[in-house]
Amino acid sequence: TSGSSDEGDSTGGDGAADKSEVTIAFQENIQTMDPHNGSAGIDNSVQYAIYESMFTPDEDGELQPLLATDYEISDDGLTYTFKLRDDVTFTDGAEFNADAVKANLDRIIDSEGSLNNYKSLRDVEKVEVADDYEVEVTLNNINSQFINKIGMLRMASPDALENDIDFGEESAGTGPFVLEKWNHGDSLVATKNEDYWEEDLPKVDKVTFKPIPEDGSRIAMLKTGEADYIFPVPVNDVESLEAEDNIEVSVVESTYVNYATINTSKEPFNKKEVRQAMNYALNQEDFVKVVKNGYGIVSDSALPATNNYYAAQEPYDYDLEKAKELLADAGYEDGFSTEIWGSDSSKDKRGMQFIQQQLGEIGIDVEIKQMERGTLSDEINKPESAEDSEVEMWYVGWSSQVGDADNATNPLFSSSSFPPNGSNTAYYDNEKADKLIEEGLHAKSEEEAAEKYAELQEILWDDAPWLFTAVDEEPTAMRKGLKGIWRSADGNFYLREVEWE
Amino acid sequence: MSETQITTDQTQFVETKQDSNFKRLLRSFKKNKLALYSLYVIILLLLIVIFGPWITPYDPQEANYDSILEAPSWQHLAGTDEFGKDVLSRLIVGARLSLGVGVSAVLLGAVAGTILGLISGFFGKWVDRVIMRICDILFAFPDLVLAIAMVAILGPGMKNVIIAIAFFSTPSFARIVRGETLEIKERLFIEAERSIGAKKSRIILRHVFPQTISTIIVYITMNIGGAIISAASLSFLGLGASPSSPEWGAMLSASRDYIGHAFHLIFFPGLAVFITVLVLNLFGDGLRDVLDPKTRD
Amino acid sequence: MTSNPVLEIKHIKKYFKISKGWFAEKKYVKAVDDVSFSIEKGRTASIVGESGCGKSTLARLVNGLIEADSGEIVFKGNDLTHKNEAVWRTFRQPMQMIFQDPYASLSPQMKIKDLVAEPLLIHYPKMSKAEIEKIVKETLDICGIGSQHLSKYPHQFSGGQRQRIGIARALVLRPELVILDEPVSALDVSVQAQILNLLKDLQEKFDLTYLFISHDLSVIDHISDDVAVMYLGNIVEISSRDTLFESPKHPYTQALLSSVPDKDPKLKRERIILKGEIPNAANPPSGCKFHTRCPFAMNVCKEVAPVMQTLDNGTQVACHLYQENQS
Amino acid sequence: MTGLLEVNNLKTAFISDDKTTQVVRGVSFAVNKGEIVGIVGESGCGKSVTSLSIMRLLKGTSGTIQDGEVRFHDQNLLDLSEQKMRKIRGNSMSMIFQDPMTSLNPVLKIGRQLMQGIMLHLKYPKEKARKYAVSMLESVGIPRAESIMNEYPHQLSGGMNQRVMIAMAMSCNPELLIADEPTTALDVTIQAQILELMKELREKQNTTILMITHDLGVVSEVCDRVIVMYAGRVVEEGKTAEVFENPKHPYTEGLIKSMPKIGQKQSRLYAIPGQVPDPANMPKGCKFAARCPHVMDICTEKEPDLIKDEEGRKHRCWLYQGEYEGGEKVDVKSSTGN
Amino acid sequence: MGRYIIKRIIGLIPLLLAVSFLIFIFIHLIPGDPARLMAGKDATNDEVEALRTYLGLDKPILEQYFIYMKELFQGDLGHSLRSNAPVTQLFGERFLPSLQLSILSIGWAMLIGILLGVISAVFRGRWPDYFGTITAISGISVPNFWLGLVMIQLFAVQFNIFPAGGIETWKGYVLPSFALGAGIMAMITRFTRSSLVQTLQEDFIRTARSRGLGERAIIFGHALKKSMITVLTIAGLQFGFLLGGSIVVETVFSFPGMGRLLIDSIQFRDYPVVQSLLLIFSLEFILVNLIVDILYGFFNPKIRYN
Ligand SMILES: Nc1ncnc2c1ncn2[C@@H]1O[C@H](COP(=O)(O)OP(=O)(O)OP(=O)(O)O)[C@@H](O)[C@H]1O
Ligand SMILES: Nc1ncnc2c1ncn2[C@@H]1O[C@H](COP(=O)(O)OP(=O)(O)OP(=O)(O)O)[C@@H](O)[C@H]1O
Ligand SMILES: [Mg+2]
Ligand SMILES: [Mg+2]
Repeated sequence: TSGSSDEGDSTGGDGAADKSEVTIAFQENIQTMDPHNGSAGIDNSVQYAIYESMFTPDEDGELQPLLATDYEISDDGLTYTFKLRDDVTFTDGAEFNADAVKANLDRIIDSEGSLNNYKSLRDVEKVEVADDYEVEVTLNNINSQFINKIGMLRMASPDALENDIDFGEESAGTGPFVLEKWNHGDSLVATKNEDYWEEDLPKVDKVTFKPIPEDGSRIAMLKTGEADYIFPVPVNDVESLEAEDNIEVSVVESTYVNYATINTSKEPFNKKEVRQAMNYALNQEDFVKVVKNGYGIVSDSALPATNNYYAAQEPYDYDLEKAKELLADAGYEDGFSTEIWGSDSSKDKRGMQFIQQQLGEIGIDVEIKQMERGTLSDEINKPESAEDSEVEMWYVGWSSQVGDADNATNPLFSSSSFPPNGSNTAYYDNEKADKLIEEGLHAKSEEEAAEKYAELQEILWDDAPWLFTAVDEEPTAMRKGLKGIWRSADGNFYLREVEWE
Repeated sequence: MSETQITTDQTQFVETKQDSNFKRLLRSFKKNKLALYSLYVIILLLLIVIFGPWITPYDPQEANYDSILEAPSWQHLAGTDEFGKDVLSRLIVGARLSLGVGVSAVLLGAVAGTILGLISGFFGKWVDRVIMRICDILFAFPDLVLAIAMVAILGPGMKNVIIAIAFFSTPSFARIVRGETLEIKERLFIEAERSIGAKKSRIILRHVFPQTISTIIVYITMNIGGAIISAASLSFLGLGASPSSPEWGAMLSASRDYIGHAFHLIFFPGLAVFITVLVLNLFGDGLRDVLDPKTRD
Repeated sequence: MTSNPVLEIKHIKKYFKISKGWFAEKKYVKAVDDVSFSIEKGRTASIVGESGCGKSTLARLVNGLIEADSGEIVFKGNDLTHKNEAVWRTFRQPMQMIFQDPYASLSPQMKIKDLVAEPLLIHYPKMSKAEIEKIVKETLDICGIGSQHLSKYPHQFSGGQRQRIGIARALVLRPELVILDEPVSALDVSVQAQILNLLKDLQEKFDLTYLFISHDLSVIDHISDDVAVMYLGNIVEISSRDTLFESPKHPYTQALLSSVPDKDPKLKRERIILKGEIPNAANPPSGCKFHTRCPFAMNVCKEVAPVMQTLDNGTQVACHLYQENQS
Repeated sequence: MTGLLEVNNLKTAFISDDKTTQVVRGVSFAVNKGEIVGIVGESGCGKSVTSLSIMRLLKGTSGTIQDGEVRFHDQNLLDLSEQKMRKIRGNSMSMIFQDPMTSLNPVLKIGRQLMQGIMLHLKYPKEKARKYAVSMLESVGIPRAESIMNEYPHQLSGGMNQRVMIAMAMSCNPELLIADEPTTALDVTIQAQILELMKELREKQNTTILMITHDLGVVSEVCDRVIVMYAGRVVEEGKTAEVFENPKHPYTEGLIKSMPKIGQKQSRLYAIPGQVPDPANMPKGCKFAARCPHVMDICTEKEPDLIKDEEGRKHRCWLYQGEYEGGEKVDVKSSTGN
Repeated sequence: MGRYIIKRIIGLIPLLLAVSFLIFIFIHLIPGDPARLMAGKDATNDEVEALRTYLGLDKPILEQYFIYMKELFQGDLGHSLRSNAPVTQLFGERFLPSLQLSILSIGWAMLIGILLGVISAVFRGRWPDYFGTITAISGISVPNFWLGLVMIQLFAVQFNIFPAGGIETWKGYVLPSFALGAGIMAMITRFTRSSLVQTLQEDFIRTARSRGLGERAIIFGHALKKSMITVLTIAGLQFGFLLGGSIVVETVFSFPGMGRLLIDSIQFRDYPVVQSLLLIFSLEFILVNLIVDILYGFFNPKIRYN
């Protein structure tokens, strides 16, 4: 490895020298600072520094109170009552209270979909102010995952919403930082909120967020001290970063499942044997080793182990004989040709090549078709039905919230989620699975939900609408001495308590 | 005088000593050492293109997960890639693809551009104005944007990459050929052709076009390099050849994930592109000195 | 003079637009400005004048390579004015042109035999290959190019030989009228003599009519029957050769004749050295265009352009000096 | 009367990668102070290369001077360093070229081009150089000289540009002016003006002029003496009138006869048959033998010497070699000269 | 001169109108749906539709074009679909860095290019010529992303002399401008060389020599000025391209310039941004060409506009 630049930090950027500032570099561009419209993970993470939600996950993925102190669910499971903190004001001077929460939720609901967060509130019937610091939200259907969704919505000052301020220019949240300057595409600077409601926080004066698309540059920036905290770190570079004295790499087991959907509505994939054969032919260990450079965990369910409702299944061992047998049973002893679609990222490129090589061993000739994301999304979503669908395999991944099993199954396996209505590109259509997804969502208790989801996972695993591969372990790297900033399994980072040691 | 005596002063015919273009080319290449050596390398490359699949030390597509990312050694002279494939073998096989993309894209662009340029230059007036304005617009578009859009519209794959690159090399050919045509059109022999009654189509095809050929050839050689690099850049942006194919640009773009710790992966394909493009350019440069000392654009 | 001219040019004009762009002031070069003359069959009519006076433009007008703005071109009784390419093409066989620069006027990438055969291919598409070859060989032979050179390219020949090829190319169609635009000015003296002799021989053999253009008075004197002198787009004097050289009338003709350096050093004549430069054709002087350099310029010359008139000795001249005499 | 310029046995060749072609093949002549000497000959016979060799201006071409000497004021120019040569060029020896349109820099103003040489050689400060340049322009008959200083060559006509060239060449009062076809690109009426101007220069400033041309008319018009070249050699030399009256060499004779003359009605012209031999492929013996009407056996075998006869004329032809046995052989003069 | 420029600019209006229409059609030809991309993979069709209506993308294409043009004539380049920021602001933020980078790249490329070109021409066929030619041609023979990556590895990571990305200090411009300028330098070297070689063979150079001028005066005083005409045209054209940003180099160096804005916007099918940017680029390109034409006249007295 090339570890000769250890002393590099002496000349490095201000980040290393100035202990009151933190620079965070990541891949994606920040798209919007509208607290209700963030879609990419990065938008959410950056916004959490400025806008807070009623609840926030801890490092174990458990929800902890933030702007709310507690919540209750009515016996019929339809009404949620949130108790709010009473000592919080927005940075524009407005008070945080039940009215503020209602204003925020109403804005999202009224958008009917034009705001990204609308998805979280699909089932909401009404929002009512019960008290100065108490809000009641009524659903029209029981939703076992609801708290995970509403709890994470960011709150902005009702005055700001009223005045329709430009969130790209100014901010009005309750968070530890205030938007200072956003240079689209270059950097976003947030400075300390002097009146933050929690004593002693925040501990740094300034946080700079920088989109750095090129992996190599991002890593170089960390090495030279231009950045203090970077992600994603390409798995191939972990080793060289670990070799540096003043850099620390932490690895988080994520909720990001890698897989390739298999279009079950199409010949020959409508035969379960074929799909299983493909799974037997894929060496998941090698997948982790080659594609993920060791940073991944072999999938043994459609859900990642980090999901609260995960249930492990009997793995598909790497067994070429069995795979060939199954193929022969299905009438494809000579294999067949197919196509795999995927994005144009180098990560996906590698994954698809691996699949191509592995399936080649049992005579399945895979052609790789990489598409630019807009085109790809068009190709996937243009067909209105399973019959019209053209996708055969799609190499992709899915990341959901730790506590949200519905989001990790419904858009992917429910027969109502065929494109363009969702991401079920396997066109997986199983009544029993549909029913279990439904029941899991509307379960009245955790236990019931867990039970339903476990059963669902068993069916999914056996039916193999996917080529299962692995769940990512995501490395993140930072300068030594940085504390209080962490990444969750679902890919967000939280920096309320960030500080230099 | 019934029989006019016609003077035929052909006592001796002097052969003026200008020889054919080809002889001049050879002679002048002997003087231009760079162009000569480039020609040798190009010939070598062509041999690799032709015989590539039979001279690889390993199967270029065979993955070996036990020896991934190995540094260059006697076993693997250029190391192995992320799937344990032999990089040298892939480079050898990939020569065909990379040069193929470059050559076919440029040829395609040259044909289209030449036709447009001839028409534009010869007919002038509004035809010229329309064609040249379109070329201007295409010029003003950033190349890669155009290519990205083309690939997005046409779909991924080598064929479409070729079309995209051809598409944006067309206007420059059109301009070059138009410029030449404008100049040739004013030459006396074109007027002489008109005065013997030759039709426009004949003049363009038989008299103007042959005059532009040497410029076009020079420009083609000089553009192949650029096209190879464009293809590599497209691969870099994820829009090139099928990722598993050993096309050099695809190899380069895949290797950037390993730049920190498997330098050979980016170095060797880069070197292959560099040498190829360099010799093509040097050769083109030499060719231009011989065939067309006055190329401007 | 017989009454049956092969070619008749009446008041022909050609102005070239030189301003570019949409809003710019329109400017013209009056390259040929109201020129009339005619040529009788079998004779050589010459046009002499200095660079830029419009000789080549006139030749190209006559040959239909450019279209006249106004005036008439009558060839063998056919009015060819404002006719399109297709009509002209039918008259290209009897009317041929030979150019000044023999190298530049031969398409460089064609072999001699193809060059000479091309006119035949165009005008007689049905002619057999063998026949074409026969005519080509014959014509080249007459022009002094042996058949051993058929497969060579123009660059392999010397200037004089190239001009012979050019001549062969024109003659292969057996034309009646040949327009020669400075056919010998690019050649060396000794070669020039060869070509001039050849032209004379061919004229006799094929009964050709020549429109001969040159700036070299000694060549003109040698070859012409009739001579027209041009100055800045106008013909200022037309006369038979002998009359012109013996008694030039127009002051410009006189100056031109006296400017020719004499080959005989003993014969020192009094020269008329003109003042100043040839004016710009885009911005010609008013009145008589020659008045700025004319040693006899009068006031009227600055204002009124003289008209052409015939003197007693048959000379036509456009000059105020003679206008007075007449009126 | 000693020669201002003496060229002895000058040999210049062009070297391409595979062969060396001698195009000036032992040229010798002398020019006396105050004389106008003409060099005539067909295109390609080496006239320009001779003049360029004298000025040592072959740089930028593949030409090299192989042998001989160029004595100017008894100093062999070929021995001088480039630096010293530069002091002579444009100063005591200057040159004008055939095409005034291409021989002036199209992107520099006339004034600047003129002043460069004046400031360089006469060491005048800028203002003075400017005034002097204007006066030079006036002296060659250029109207509104002041404003012409600020114009570009393309704004002037050919005749004007040639005058600018002459002004430029004359600005440092050269003793020798080499004019390489100074009027070929010009019209007859303008040519007459320029020739008049050159004669004037000689009269007023006693400038020595070496006039290179292929136009016999020009030679007879202005030159005192004429040198006839053929295929890289001098074939005849003598007083202009004498040579024209009584040409000795058949080539000279042919040349004079083949020119059409005004007022001399000939139905056919005399034409020297054939062409000039290719310099890369010179025949043995007399280079003119193949075209010569008087060719003898010896002509194709051995080249005649350039000899000087009693009348002081020089010629290179076997026809006279016997006659003038005692004649001085100019060729063999050793390079130390007289 | 002034009239000429005004005339040229007026002449641009129909051209730009045509360009705007072509661009509009062109980017809508590219498959992809901004609403779908913004809504995310887990959005239902109804949500996507709602978003599309909200963004005004449900209207017929021609109507969208007329709306866009109407706003354009009022000086409004539209708002980003994605971040809702005005395009003028996005453009403003990126313009300066791109301009600075362009000037720097062109600057050093011209300086070195002309120098190398002169050396090559003067020592034609000898080793300085070979050196110049190889150096120059190397510049266009490497993909510039490769050059960029290798330079980052070398100068940022190994030696830590220059930053790997960002433009907080002037140092941030060094590597990108090198990567961008290399190709242009090559071009300029070659054009300088061939043009100078040609110029040095012209008659007027011989005239200058015949007047006793030294070689330096001849090359710099006489020949180069004429050759500059070609070089300038090339440089101008390249400058026009550069102003549009370089997608690849900007990506490699995380440079906040036009190229990255463009590619990001294309990826999200952010139509107003892409549209306006492409229109601006065309305008810039045309203007740069106009300026080159004018400078051309300055260097070439034969083409003086009046
Ligand atoms: N195509 C053209 N466009 C504009 N001006 C032209 C064109 N052709 C000729 N001219 C102008 O018309 C005038 C006459 O030109 P022409 O070539 O007929 O002269 P010429 O007598 O043949 O001269 P030369 O002896 O130099 O051949 C010149 O001023 C020339 O610049
Ligand atoms: N730069 C050069 N490179 C190679 N050969 C040359 C060069 N210049 C002249 N020559 C050759 O040298 C010979 C003499 O040329 P030169 O220019 O002296 O002829 P000239 O007598 O001046 O003819 P002209 O009357 O055409 O000017 C010719 O054969 C010519 O081809
Ligand atoms: Mg003419
Ligand atoms: Mg000469």
